[in-house]
Amino acid sequence: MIPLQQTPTLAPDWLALTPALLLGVFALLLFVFDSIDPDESNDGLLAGLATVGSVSAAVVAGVFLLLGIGAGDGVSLYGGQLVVDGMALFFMLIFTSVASLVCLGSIDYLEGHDDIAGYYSLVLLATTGMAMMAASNSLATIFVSLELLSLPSYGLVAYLKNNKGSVEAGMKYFLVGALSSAVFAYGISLIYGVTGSLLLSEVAGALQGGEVLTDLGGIFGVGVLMVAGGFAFKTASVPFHFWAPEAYEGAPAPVSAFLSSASKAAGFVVAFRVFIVAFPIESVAGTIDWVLLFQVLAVVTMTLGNFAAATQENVKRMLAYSSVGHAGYVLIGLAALTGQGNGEIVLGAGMIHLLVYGFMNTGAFLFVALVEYWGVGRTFEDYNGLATKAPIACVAMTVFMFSLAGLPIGGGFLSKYYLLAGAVGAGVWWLALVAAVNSALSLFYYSRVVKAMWIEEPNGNLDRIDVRGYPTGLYAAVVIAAIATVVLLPAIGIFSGVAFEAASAVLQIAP
Amino acid sequence: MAAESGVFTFAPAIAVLPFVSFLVALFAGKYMPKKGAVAGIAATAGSLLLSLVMLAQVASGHAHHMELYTWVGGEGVPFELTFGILLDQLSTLMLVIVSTIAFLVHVFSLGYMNDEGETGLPRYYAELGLFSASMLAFVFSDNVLMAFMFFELVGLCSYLLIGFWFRRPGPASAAKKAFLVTRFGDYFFLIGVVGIFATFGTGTFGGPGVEESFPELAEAAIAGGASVNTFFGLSPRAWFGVLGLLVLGGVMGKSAQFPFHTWLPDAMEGPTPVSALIHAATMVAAGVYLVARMYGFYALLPTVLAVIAFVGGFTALFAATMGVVKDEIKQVLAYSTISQYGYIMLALGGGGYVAGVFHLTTHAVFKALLFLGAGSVIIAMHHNENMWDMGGLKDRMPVTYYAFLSGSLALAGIVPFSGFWSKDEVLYETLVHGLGGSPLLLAAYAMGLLAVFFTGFYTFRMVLLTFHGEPRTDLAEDPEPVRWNVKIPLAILGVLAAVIGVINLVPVHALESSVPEFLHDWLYHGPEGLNGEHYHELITSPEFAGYSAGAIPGLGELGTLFASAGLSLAVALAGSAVALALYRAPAPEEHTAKLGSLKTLLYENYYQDEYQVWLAQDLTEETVAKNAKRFDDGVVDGFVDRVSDVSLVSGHFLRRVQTGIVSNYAALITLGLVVLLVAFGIVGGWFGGVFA
Amino acid sequence: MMIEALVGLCLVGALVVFFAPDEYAGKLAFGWSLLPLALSALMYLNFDGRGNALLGGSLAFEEQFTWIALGPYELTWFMGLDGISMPLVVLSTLLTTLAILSAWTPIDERRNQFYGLVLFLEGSLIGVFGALDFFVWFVFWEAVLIPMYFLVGIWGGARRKYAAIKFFVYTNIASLVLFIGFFGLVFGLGDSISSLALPEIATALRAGELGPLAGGLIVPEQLRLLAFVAMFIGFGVKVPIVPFHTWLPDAHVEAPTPISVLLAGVLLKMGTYALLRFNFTMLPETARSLAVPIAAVAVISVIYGALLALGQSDLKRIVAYSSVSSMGYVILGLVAYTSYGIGGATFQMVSHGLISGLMFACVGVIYNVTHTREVGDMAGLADEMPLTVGALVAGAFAYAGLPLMAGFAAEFFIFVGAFQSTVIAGNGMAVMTALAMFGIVIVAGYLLWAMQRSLFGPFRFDGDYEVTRAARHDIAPLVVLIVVIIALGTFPNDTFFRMITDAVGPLVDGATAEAALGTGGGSP
Amino acid sequence: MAVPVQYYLVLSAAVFCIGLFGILTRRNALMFLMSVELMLNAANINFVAFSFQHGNLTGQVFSLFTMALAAAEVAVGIGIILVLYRNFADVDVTKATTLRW
Amino acid sequence: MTTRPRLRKSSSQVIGVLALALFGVLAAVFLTASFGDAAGFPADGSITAAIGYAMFNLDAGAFPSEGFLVSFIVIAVVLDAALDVAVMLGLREEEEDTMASDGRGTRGDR
Repeated sequence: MIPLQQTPTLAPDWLALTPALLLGVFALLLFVFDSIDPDESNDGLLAGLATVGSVSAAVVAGVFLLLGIGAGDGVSLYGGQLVVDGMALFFMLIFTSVASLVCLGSIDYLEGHDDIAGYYSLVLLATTGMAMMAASNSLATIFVSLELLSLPSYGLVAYLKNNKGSVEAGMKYFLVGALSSAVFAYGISLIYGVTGSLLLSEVAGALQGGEVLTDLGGIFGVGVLMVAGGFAFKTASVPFHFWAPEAYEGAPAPVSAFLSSASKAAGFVVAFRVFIVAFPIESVAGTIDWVLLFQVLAVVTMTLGNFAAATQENVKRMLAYSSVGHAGYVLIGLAALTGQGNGEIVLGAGMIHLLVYGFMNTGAFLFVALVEYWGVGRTFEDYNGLATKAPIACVAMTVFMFSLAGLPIGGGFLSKYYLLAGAVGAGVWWLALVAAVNSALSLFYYSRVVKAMWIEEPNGNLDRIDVRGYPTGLYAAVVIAAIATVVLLPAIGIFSGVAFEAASAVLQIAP
Repeated sequence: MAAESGVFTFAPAIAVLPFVSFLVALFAGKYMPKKGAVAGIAATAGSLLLSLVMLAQVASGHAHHMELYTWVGGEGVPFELTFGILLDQLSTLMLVIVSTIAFLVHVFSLGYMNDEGETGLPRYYAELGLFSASMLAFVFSDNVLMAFMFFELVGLCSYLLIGFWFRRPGPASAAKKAFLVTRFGDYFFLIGVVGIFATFGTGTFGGPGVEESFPELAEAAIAGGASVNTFFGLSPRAWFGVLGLLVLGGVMGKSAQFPFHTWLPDAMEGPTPVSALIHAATMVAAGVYLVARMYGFYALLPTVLAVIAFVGGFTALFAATMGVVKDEIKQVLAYSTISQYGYIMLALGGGGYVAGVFHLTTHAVFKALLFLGAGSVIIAMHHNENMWDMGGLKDRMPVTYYAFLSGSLALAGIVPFSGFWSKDEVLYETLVHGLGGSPLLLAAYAMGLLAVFFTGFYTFRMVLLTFHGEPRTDLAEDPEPVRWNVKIPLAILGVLAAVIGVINLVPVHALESSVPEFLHDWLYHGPEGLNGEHYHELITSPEFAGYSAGAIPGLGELGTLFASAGLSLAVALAGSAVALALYRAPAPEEHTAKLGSLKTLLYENYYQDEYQVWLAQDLTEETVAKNAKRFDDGVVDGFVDRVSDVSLVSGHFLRRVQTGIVSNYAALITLGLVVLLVAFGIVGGWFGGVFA
Repeated sequence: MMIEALVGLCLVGALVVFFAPDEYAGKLAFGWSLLPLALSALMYLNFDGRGNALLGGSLAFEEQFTWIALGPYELTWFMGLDGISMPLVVLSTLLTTLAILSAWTPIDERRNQFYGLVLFLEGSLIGVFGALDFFVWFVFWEAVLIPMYFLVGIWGGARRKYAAIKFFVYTNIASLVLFIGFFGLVFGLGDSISSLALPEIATALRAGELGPLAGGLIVPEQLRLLAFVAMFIGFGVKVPIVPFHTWLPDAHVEAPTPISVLLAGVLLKMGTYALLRFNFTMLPETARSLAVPIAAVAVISVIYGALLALGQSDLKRIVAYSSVSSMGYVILGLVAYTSYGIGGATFQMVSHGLISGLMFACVGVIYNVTHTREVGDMAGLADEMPLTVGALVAGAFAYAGLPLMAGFAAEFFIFVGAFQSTVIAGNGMAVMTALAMFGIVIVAGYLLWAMQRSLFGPFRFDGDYEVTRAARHDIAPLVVLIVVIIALGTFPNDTFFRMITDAVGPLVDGATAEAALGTGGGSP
Repeated sequence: MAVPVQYYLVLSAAVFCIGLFGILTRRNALMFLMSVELMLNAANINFVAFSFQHGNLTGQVFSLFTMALAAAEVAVGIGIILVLYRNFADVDVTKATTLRW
Repeated sequence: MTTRPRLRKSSSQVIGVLALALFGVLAAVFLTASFGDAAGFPADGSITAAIGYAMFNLDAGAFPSEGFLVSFIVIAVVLDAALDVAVMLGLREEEEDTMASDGRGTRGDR
């Protein structure tokens, strides 16, 4: 139970959406810039604008979150189409933090490219889409916001339009995405067919009692599975994950960071909300036991992601697969909502993991961006002896890798073990065991990066670093991400409390 | 009390003094004139003096016990483990023996080591000092744990001193073997110690002022007067028997009893003074001393006593036969040592507590003498130990010869040298108790008696080959002279070997009771529970060992005594006579060939080393350990590596699913969706009961 | 704030040294490491804890304040020492200082990183022994892996990468397993605990508060068993017990010697320490019901480990496998549930830490000079390096359980405690003890065998290096260790054993027939 | 009165699967795009049919959004196909396989 | 590039069976479901007008519907974004990046 404290309110209500609005405004501002002066080449100004936009949104989201705005049932807006509650703000914080880092890191990465304004406006538009997803409380807004995230993402992946890899990645991402959104839309139509509504709370209301499901259980089940497919696409979960390794590898590294951290989190926030709020497991378990579904998906996803990651030669692709693996971990957040134990622990753990993941994974991809910037190569061997040239960045990368692997050098340690604890508490200890095996395997391949950087001898390909120098923006982004990752170990309490509260709030909304 | 404990407060110094000499020699030895020898001599002289003082104190009727300090204690543990000193008749006697020999060996070492220009002398004297300290501490230990600890420490010193010449492969190997074989025995001993503490909650031997000692508790338990923890549902008597046998493991290891005797001949690789001190007079005696120390416990257990006696008798004979064919002087002495400790075991097992201690005393003297004499010869022969290269040394080194002869006569058991008296008593005690109704003891006696023959033979073979006849090499023609520091110890010991028997002239006492049996009286007046009288009661009590003294039919007690003495003397003389007959010649021949295949068997020591080496090396190390290693590398670790291989291979397979062709992805997505739909459809009953 | 200061000193030192100039790093690290050493010595002298930390004892240097929450469970920063952890803290600080000193010679590149990581490792180790909240403890427990990975991976031998990753992944998966097991217990306790403070959990578990997990899917008995097994395996890997030991020889052989010193000296103790704190303190009933398999595992570890050591020809491997063997004694002592048994096991942790540290340090000094550890590659080193060889002989005999050295004391306590234990019906523990004790013969066998071949005999060396005497700063750690080992073996009670038995007392009360010893047992 | 809703559903399923069939078998990116449009329209059929079934307009309104989205998707899709053609000189989706495994 | 793709082109038509299978599953589900009678829309009232009201969350339509104001605004932005993407991708850059032949190198290889 959330203590009935005086929660601060905003007047008017829609101010609660400030983070999303800020992002949208800045995105459009950049859009306008782009339209007025397409040849504007003041990269710093554009990047600064985008960074300021996302940072300010992050600050607002963080302040709202800590002030407790929307604690409890949240601020419901526009007839229930949107809700700004703890979970929404928490995820907005994740999205905007990642976006800030990505914008900061892109300054150097995009050096010499055309259409910088377009890039930043797409990043901010996609972030806006995510923020809207976090606040969406209706399948309609979810679908539309999800597309607001997807379409700019396709463009971002293909941003290096003269680079075969980037274009191919964009093409694959787009095609799989289009297929997925068709499936998603079809699923929504079936849900609508069964319940007659798109609002999550009304869907749940229609399901209550279970009369509808006796007649229309099959249709509902197909709908739920298809909706789950849509989320699986966004979160890069099996079997809709196929785009992920390619897209993350081919895309510009900051975009990979953005997609694998923020976009994944966006997929999860809607999945959390839809399944918990709209399809309460008590009502639907007889028809479609989505907890079981997510257990299956979690096991397959984490196993596939981690095992495939273990045999990669390319660091970026390894990170891509590991990102699939992490999707599997977070799926535990849904898979362990068995009604046993403390649901808020496992759901909150999933949220916290996504938060920490936002920093550590973004940081890792930005480090890859740094290496791509230097042009020393992409395989593990190419990373050999990197620490001799760039010790600070390598310390940061080590922090990311070990934190991703769940060693206590960053917040990833706590969040991963929170997840495991939650799984055990829910009685799905076997799921925890599978996660444990995967986690140990992940330590193997993450430490390969560390080994290359610190233990191996340099290959002689590092001279290029001297040529290109040390880019300030990327360095700053990487170091900030590392500091955040490390600080989140002792200071996770700042966010874990609100995460657990938000989780229990969402869980208690369910009838 | 205050006055006497005033003297006794110096008791720890008996061990501490040599320990200090160890430290001095170790850290400052190389700066000292005699490389630490002076410190050692001073320390052991001090120990000897103090031991004598203690002996005198005890003689005045004041056995003493004191707790030194608590090793482990306090509220947290169920029983304390302490260090303490027990000064009674037995231990003070042994202290005097040990410190005497140690002192003399230190002096002798000046000649054997310093004068020979050996390097590493500080190490030598340090180790010698540590040994003396440990041995003395072992002797005055008041409980079995402390005894075990110093028992192990003397083992360490033995290892170090055998391996003193570590540059040569032989000593290094012999040292290892000595430690390992005794360690194997100590394994059982340690179980026994642990068992004693677990059973009784105390390991004290007893003594004045000691409330509880385990022999007393055991006695009470068998008598039904106390309850103790026995294990495995055994009766107290049976369980104590197990404990006794376990402790016996250590005894047999240290005292080189069959089948743990194999290390001792090898240990002759060490410097000869070391052989004299450690491997003849003192450390090897530690085993049998331990039996004597806890005789109150063994006397309760007839089975164990029989085992002790039989092992002793067998070892006495077995080792003596091997001594017959040896070519090297120290080898003969080594087998002789094994054989003689067999006698002591025989005595203790046969109920002859006093006899055992008596032979322990005399043997310490004459065997130390023989070793030192051999050392003198070895100096003279430039470290050639082969007796066939000697001959005729009698005239060139008379002091050594006469001293050696005195020791040899004692060893052979020729009246009136000390060995006669003690060996005779050993055999007599065994005989009477055997006649009292124990065929096993009689068998042991028979073996002991037979061994007397071989003892006489190999002793005089050794003397004759070494000192008599014509010199067989140039070296023997002109041996290196030895100095006072060799001669004085030999002289002292030579005299002692001849006369020390007076301390217990049993047959004489039987004839003329005014001739005292000093040792008998001495030991019978020990503190309560630790004296010979008490032991005798236990031995003869039907509730415990249940021995009874018998006599040769028709001869009576006195007749049996003299018959036994006469018999053993006759056998000894017979053995000596055969040796004289064979080797008296100026240029004696090797007669071993006449033994035929027996010769090989004896030369190879009954293949005892072979099977033990096979056990330790071929079986344990080469077979078991190597296979364990193979198993561990291949199976246990192999499993770990396979797991990692399988993970990587399956990872390789999984990544192949990602073909790079987007159509395939669409197909796989569709496939996944269809599979999920069908699976959950069936579970959820979506198909209108079609599959239900 | 003493423990915090201790950990903080190490971590700050790590940072300082990490950024210090390479050539001064060794001296700086040594100097700095004297601070925690002095502080821990001060703490040892002022130690005022009583009883067991988990079972209502009064803690020394206690500190507790809230940190974060995991759902309904509060996680607190909770530090404190009792008689079990205090000796281990002293062990950690002492061995770290000596390891740093012994690293001066062999470590000749990236010194600042090396010493920085060593100090980081020290801080983590102290944290492991000081922490009394599960998550805080677990943070330190896992944090230990990070410096170890680098220390083995960067400065190790030829197969260092393989060894480092094997160690890393193997022990990590063990941690995951134990974590799952432990949290099964936490959730089984449900509302009866409100934090993850270990004393609270231990008390609740011993009070029988354990309920079913997952709505009755797993009943308390099963849960207890499953959790016990999971934690036993998890900690057992660290110990290591057979058959989870194979990472150890690889890690030991490849690690630079100063790290082997710490690995064998302190890291393995984490496993046994945790076994004592978790399995044997929290689930005594389960431990007793599983006494037969546990004791069997202990005996197998002792004998099999010793046999494996006998089969090796690399000096470091020999010592590594003998660690497996020695740690088997600890398990045997723990399962005995007698004050001598558990106390001896704890004492063995300290004593084995010192002795194996000494052995590794000696092997390291030899390796510095000869660049080989193969027994067959050398002979008769005693003449060339008398002090080192002397120390090695001392270490070997300490290992082989020579009285008046720490190893004998510890092993004797274990033997006495295990022999009289009644956890297995029909004096089964006595048989197990007797079997395990055979290890003292094998250990003497392989150590003497190795010494005979490599140290004694005529001098022979099949290498290109000139065999010279070791530097003074190489010898100093050996001397210090020998002195400490003898001090501990001669005065076990006055050094550590009294505080240990005080702390293990609550664990064994009424647990055995000790009190019922017919004779009342010993002096009052 | 009218056609049972199942008929619409089966129709939409058929359209959906035809679209899917196109995706699975066509290699031309434009055909791929068209197939996706078919699938989205299958959803629209459902929305409209269910809207009638439930007697509320939610489905109808939403189908408008779906159409708008389809348009947006096509815009993006065409752009991507354009750059695909520029880089690979082909619009065969199975040709671009530089990234795999 | 030495390994052939798992699904060969010649078999791509066969893959279409999956679509058929999906249809089978969907049809099986749909045809076994039992809907009640359709509520339908009364003849009086403008559906088109109601749709318009629903788009702007105006509660004035003749038929019930949820509000879609948010979706409406968001879709507007989506269309903007699509435009942005299309323009960005469609524009031909003046200076051509020379790409590494394997297509994997990005800017780093320049």
